[in-house]
Amino acid sequence: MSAVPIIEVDGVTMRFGGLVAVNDVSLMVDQGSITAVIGPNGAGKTTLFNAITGVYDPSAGRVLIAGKETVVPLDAKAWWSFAVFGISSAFLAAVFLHAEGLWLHAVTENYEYLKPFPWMKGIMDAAAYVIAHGGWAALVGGILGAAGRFAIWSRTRRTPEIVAESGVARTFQNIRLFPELSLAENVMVGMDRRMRAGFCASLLRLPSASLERRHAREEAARLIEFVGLGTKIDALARSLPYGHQRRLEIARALASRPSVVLLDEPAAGMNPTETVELMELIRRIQSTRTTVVLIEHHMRVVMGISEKIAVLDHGEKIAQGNPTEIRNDPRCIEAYLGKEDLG
Amino acid sequence: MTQAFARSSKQTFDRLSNPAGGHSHPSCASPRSNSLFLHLMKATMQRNTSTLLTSLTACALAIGTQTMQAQTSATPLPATIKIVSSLPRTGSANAQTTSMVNGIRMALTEVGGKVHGVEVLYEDWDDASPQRGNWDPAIEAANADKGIADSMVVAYIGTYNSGAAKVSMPKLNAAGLAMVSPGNTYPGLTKPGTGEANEPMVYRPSGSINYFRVVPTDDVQGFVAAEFAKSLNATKVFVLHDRELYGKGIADVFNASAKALGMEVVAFDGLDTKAANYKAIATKIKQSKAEVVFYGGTTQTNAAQLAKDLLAQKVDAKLIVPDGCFEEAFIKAAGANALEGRCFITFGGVEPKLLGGKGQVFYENYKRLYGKEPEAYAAYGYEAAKVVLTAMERAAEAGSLSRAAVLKEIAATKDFSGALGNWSFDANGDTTNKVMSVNTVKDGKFETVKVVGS
Amino acid sequence: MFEWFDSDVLLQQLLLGLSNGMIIALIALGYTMVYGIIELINFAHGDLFMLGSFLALTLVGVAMNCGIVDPELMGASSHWWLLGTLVLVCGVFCGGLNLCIDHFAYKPLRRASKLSQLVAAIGVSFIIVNVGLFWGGLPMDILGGGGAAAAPKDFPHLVSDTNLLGEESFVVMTWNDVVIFVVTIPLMIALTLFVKFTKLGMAMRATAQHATAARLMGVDVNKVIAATFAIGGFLGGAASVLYANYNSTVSFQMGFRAGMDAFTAAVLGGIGSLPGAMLGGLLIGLVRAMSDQYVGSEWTNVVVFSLLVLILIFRPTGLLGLKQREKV
Amino acid sequence: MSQSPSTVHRPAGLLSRGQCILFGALLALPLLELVFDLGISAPTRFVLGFAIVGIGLNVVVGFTGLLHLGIAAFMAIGAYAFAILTCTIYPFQIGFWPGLLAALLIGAVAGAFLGAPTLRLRGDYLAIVTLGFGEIVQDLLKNLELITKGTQGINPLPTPWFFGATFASDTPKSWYFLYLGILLACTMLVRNLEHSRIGRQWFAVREDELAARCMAIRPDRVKLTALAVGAGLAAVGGALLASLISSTGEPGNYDFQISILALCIVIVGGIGSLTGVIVGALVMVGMNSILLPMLGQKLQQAGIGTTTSVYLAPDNYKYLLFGLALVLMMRFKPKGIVAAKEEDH
Repeated sequence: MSAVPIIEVDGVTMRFGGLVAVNDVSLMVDQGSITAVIGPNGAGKTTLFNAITGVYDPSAGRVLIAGKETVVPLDAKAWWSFAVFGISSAFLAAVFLHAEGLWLHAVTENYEYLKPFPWMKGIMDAAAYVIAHGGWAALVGGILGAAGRFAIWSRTRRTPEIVAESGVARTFQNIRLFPELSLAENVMVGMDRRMRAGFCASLLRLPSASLERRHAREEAARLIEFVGLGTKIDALARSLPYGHQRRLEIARALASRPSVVLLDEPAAGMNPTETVELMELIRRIQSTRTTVVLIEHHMRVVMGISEKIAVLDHGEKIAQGNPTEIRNDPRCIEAYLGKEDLG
Repeated sequence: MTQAFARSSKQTFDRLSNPAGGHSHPSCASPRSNSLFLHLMKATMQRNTSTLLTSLTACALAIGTQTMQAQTSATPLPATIKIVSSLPRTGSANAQTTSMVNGIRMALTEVGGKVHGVEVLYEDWDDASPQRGNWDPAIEAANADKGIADSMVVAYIGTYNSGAAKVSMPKLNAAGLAMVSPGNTYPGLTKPGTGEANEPMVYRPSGSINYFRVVPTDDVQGFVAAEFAKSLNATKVFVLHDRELYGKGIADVFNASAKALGMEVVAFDGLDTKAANYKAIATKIKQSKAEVVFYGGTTQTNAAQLAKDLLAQKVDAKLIVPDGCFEEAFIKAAGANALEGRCFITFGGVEPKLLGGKGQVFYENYKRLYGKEPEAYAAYGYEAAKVVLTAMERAAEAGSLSRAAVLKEIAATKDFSGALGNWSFDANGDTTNKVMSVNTVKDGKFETVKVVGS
Repeated sequence: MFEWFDSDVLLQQLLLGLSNGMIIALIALGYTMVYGIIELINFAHGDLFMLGSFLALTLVGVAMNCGIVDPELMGASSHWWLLGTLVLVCGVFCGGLNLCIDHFAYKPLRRASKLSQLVAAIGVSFIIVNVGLFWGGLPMDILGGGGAAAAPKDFPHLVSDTNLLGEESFVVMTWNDVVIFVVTIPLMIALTLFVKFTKLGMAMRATAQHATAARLMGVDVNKVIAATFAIGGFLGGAASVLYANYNSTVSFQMGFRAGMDAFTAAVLGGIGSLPGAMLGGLLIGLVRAMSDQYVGSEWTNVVVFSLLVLILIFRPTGLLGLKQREKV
Repeated sequence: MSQSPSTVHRPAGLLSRGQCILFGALLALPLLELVFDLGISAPTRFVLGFAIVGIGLNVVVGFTGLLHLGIAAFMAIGAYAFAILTCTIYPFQIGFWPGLLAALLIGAVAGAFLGAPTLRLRGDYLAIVTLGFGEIVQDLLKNLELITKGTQGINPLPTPWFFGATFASDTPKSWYFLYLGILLACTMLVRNLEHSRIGRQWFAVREDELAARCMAIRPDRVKLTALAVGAGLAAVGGALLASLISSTGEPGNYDFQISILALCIVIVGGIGSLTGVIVGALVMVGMNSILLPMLGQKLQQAGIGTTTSVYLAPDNYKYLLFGLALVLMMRFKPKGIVAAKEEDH
């Protein structure tokens, strides 16, 4: 077991207006473990998941994935993107605001009807004209462009796609499949992170793209079978019954070969047989060296498979420990467990 | 069948025995007949009047076998031919084009729907689409193609919008189909040196001229407007246009003419023709202290709104607008108040009720037939159709109603005495008629202030 | 020639901007309300507004023909009661019509995709435009019609157009301007109060937040939607009378631009937000006037939309729109 | 490799069955004309041009779920780029095919550029911004008069050349086949994208943007690709239509109504379905430039509609018919004539 926890939640707070949904929660998830987050409804579990996966930006605190903060750093690359946007909008502003003069000097004055156009001279004249006249426009356009890019950048420093890129996959409490896509396609979307086919290869259906697609499809079929959905991989996702949709979502999450997968109430709406199957599935996931974090109300699942449990109540973490510790923690019993039979 | 055959043969012999020869004569104008054979026969008769014997032979053969007959007559006149018009019938120009179509129908009715005994069909095509509410280049192009493909069509009356003409002109030119426009005033369509470097040759891929117009062009009109502004003792003029081919073109001419005449053009602005009002612009005009505002635009491009907003913002400047506003709709849209004594409308011609001679007859007939005053362009629709029909008559007399023959005769139109006066087509296909009038509104009606160039 | 700063001109343009903006805001409310409830961009709203103006025109024509008002006095004296009646009648007419349109065209599509509803709205807009064309062809003797069905029509001044600031003043302000504020501001206040405090208003807000939840809480969502269409239509109808009176023009094609301006205003202010629509309307009116004066009218559209894009880059949900947090 | 049942690997064909039938029918149309004098292959060329625009818009609206209301702007950009680069009054004169390629590229770049600021906007904000672009582009084309000739329109535009075929206004069939070929190529290429990783990303963003983002899909990049492809195809369509009438027409011709027409093509045909788009173009543009004119002509020949009353002229019912058709279509076939999944594979 590695020393660095795969997920480290460090003092995260989520505020919505006046409501504090998550208050100064810290949590460590060890690599390869199964961790459960439990708590009564409205305790802030899903909000914590959202904070971890970048759907929400924490109002305070940090989330480290494998020891690293998953935000776009203000590094050379960021400055480069401001510069590129600034310069290109400066250029566009200069060209567009002086379009007519530019055209007159570079094109009209160099062209005689039905004679060939002196391309080099035209381009040189155009450049000279833009440099001579475009100053102010370029300045304003440049500032606006860079500022606009900065505004967008600062709003999107920590987004789901960036977190997902670092190997975190998740499912959703209220299932969010792609309903009009087939099972295979749903899973293949999950594999997108690992796929390399570019635009041209796709457009022209180059052998590399076809091959990749074929492999992806085979792998999708395997995954769908792995989660126990059989071989009907071309059915539409929306045609599946509820319990199967949950499993398909898990398959989709696994398709990206994540280092950690966050399952938000995977057993919700499942009957006892399905629940047992689910527990089996989660153990199998763990056996592929994938860390699992789950939110669950179903105590049999939680107590049956978790190695560590964190308990949230009213946005605060009130306890943490292994199932036995939690079972015996008086605060947990008071806040939550006392109301339910632990089975 | 036999009966019809017998009757038609009888008529044929009647014709043959008619001392007046082949020229159509009232007494032998046959009733509308659906027999192709009859028409073929008639055509044969008409063509070979001098050689009675040949005709007789042909006729005898024809009585023997119809097929033989068809082979023996070389290029007979067809039974029916078609003229079509392509005007924007859907949308805002509807009132004006309805009036033009009425004019065309009138011209046709006057010749009894026939030239030289050949039945002339007329079809009124729409070059506008409901999405655009205005002329649509795809529909205009499709109309041109349709006209070319239909071998019965010998003349194409249109278009109303100069932009539309730019689309169909090269097509029709390549096909050698004559085109007579009752409404295009953009000079570059015909006059070298007034438009782009490649105009008008670009519209004549075949090298010869197939496009004619019975309406004077904007370069004349813009100048007349500028002269009139000068006569109002204007020193500063404010020029606006609707950023469309027609409006911008005429505003350009006005702009240049006004400068040439020593007036100061304080601004040259394009309007947003869909705007709710022009009060902000009116304020700008008021601030500029211009005495005359020229708006290159039409009723459809909101000229009436401008007139109203000038009044609403208490701007004293006089407004001059071109003939795109010379229609009843303009007065109704602006309200007589906003125009009386404040607005002048130039027009390439004179208003229908002031037309002299045949024009007056046209005016009276139109009112009797349709129960209302003709719009300004009605006379041009009528005149265009008249020119085409007259040319067809001549072509038929000369023995052929082919497109080339009709085109040749239209081009040869000289000293044509029609509703618009006495005029000819010049070498570019433009009318020599340069009569221009400046009108104002009085008691809710147009009133001519000045006529130039007659 | 054009002094860059001329207080008279500036004042005049501000006034024009506000007057135009108020009308736009009133129409924008109709867009924003419908959008807030069922997320439909009601393309037909602008054209519905156009029909309202035609009704106003016809009623004025009837009033003139029946001798209720003297045509000679149009523009010279004010006919407050006529204007008031028209605002009410046209408002009710447009509200009722909007209700019918919703019932026949949109309601069957509630469960279909948003895009099918949008196309239905486009279709309705075409139908209304055609109805407007035919309405323009009615024999309204005084007001023009018949063959010139397609031409814009002159709408007589219902209130006096003498300059309230004195005949010598550069700045022109007439009862036409005043009447816009007199009608619009109370309507907006009433709407705000209605939505805030009445039961139906609360049901509307609840439906806008979450239709299914509202339904589960016993809100009759269909009734709420119908009410929204009716109120939006009423405001459009009221705006149509003000518009016709202010611009003194009615045309079957005027719905497009009015609708587009209003839609832009609604988005600028934050679609779904009532104060946003009002603010957006005023802003668009002002920007248009200023751009006409200082930039050039051919660039006005470019200025307005560039501003819109700029604002949306920095505030993606419009000026007063709430930051949308997706429920996960 | 052991091939298990066909379910594991089933590559999409170059064309779906529906597309094969459709293109077969389109190919047969001019042949039919040899027998019956329909005169419809000439106006059908416009249908083909609009179908390409529709396919482009379908990528944006149908595949990626972005409500785009300004596609006409990109037709205009395509037409004007093509015109400026090929017309003889301009110095460049690069010829038909290079011009078409340039129109594609310029359109795509413009689509990406104009799309960039809108990527973070929610669906309906995007709608108004694209609508705004539609208006701005028209205004720019009108106002930058030195470059675009303002309202003059640019003409003449070169006719296509294709291995000795003649393209004149009286040979509509060669145009027809060429445009059909280009449409076929566009359909196949877009179909390739549809069934590739790129297409899957589009669909994922359309179906659920947040879920897609949680699967490491970058929606900005995906949307930008879709906008560029859509704009590029619209530009090609615009250039082809311009070449067909040998003129760009006035900038005002590329207005909101055209964007709406394109949108109706996509939605009426069947959103998200390439077959549907082509059918939609046949229906919508066909109604516009074939059916309604033909109907008007027939009515005239029957002697109806010659009166001066506004209510009796058939032309005045066009808006009504068009609108009613849209409303009824949505009422009874809200997913369009060809629903997307019916034609898959």
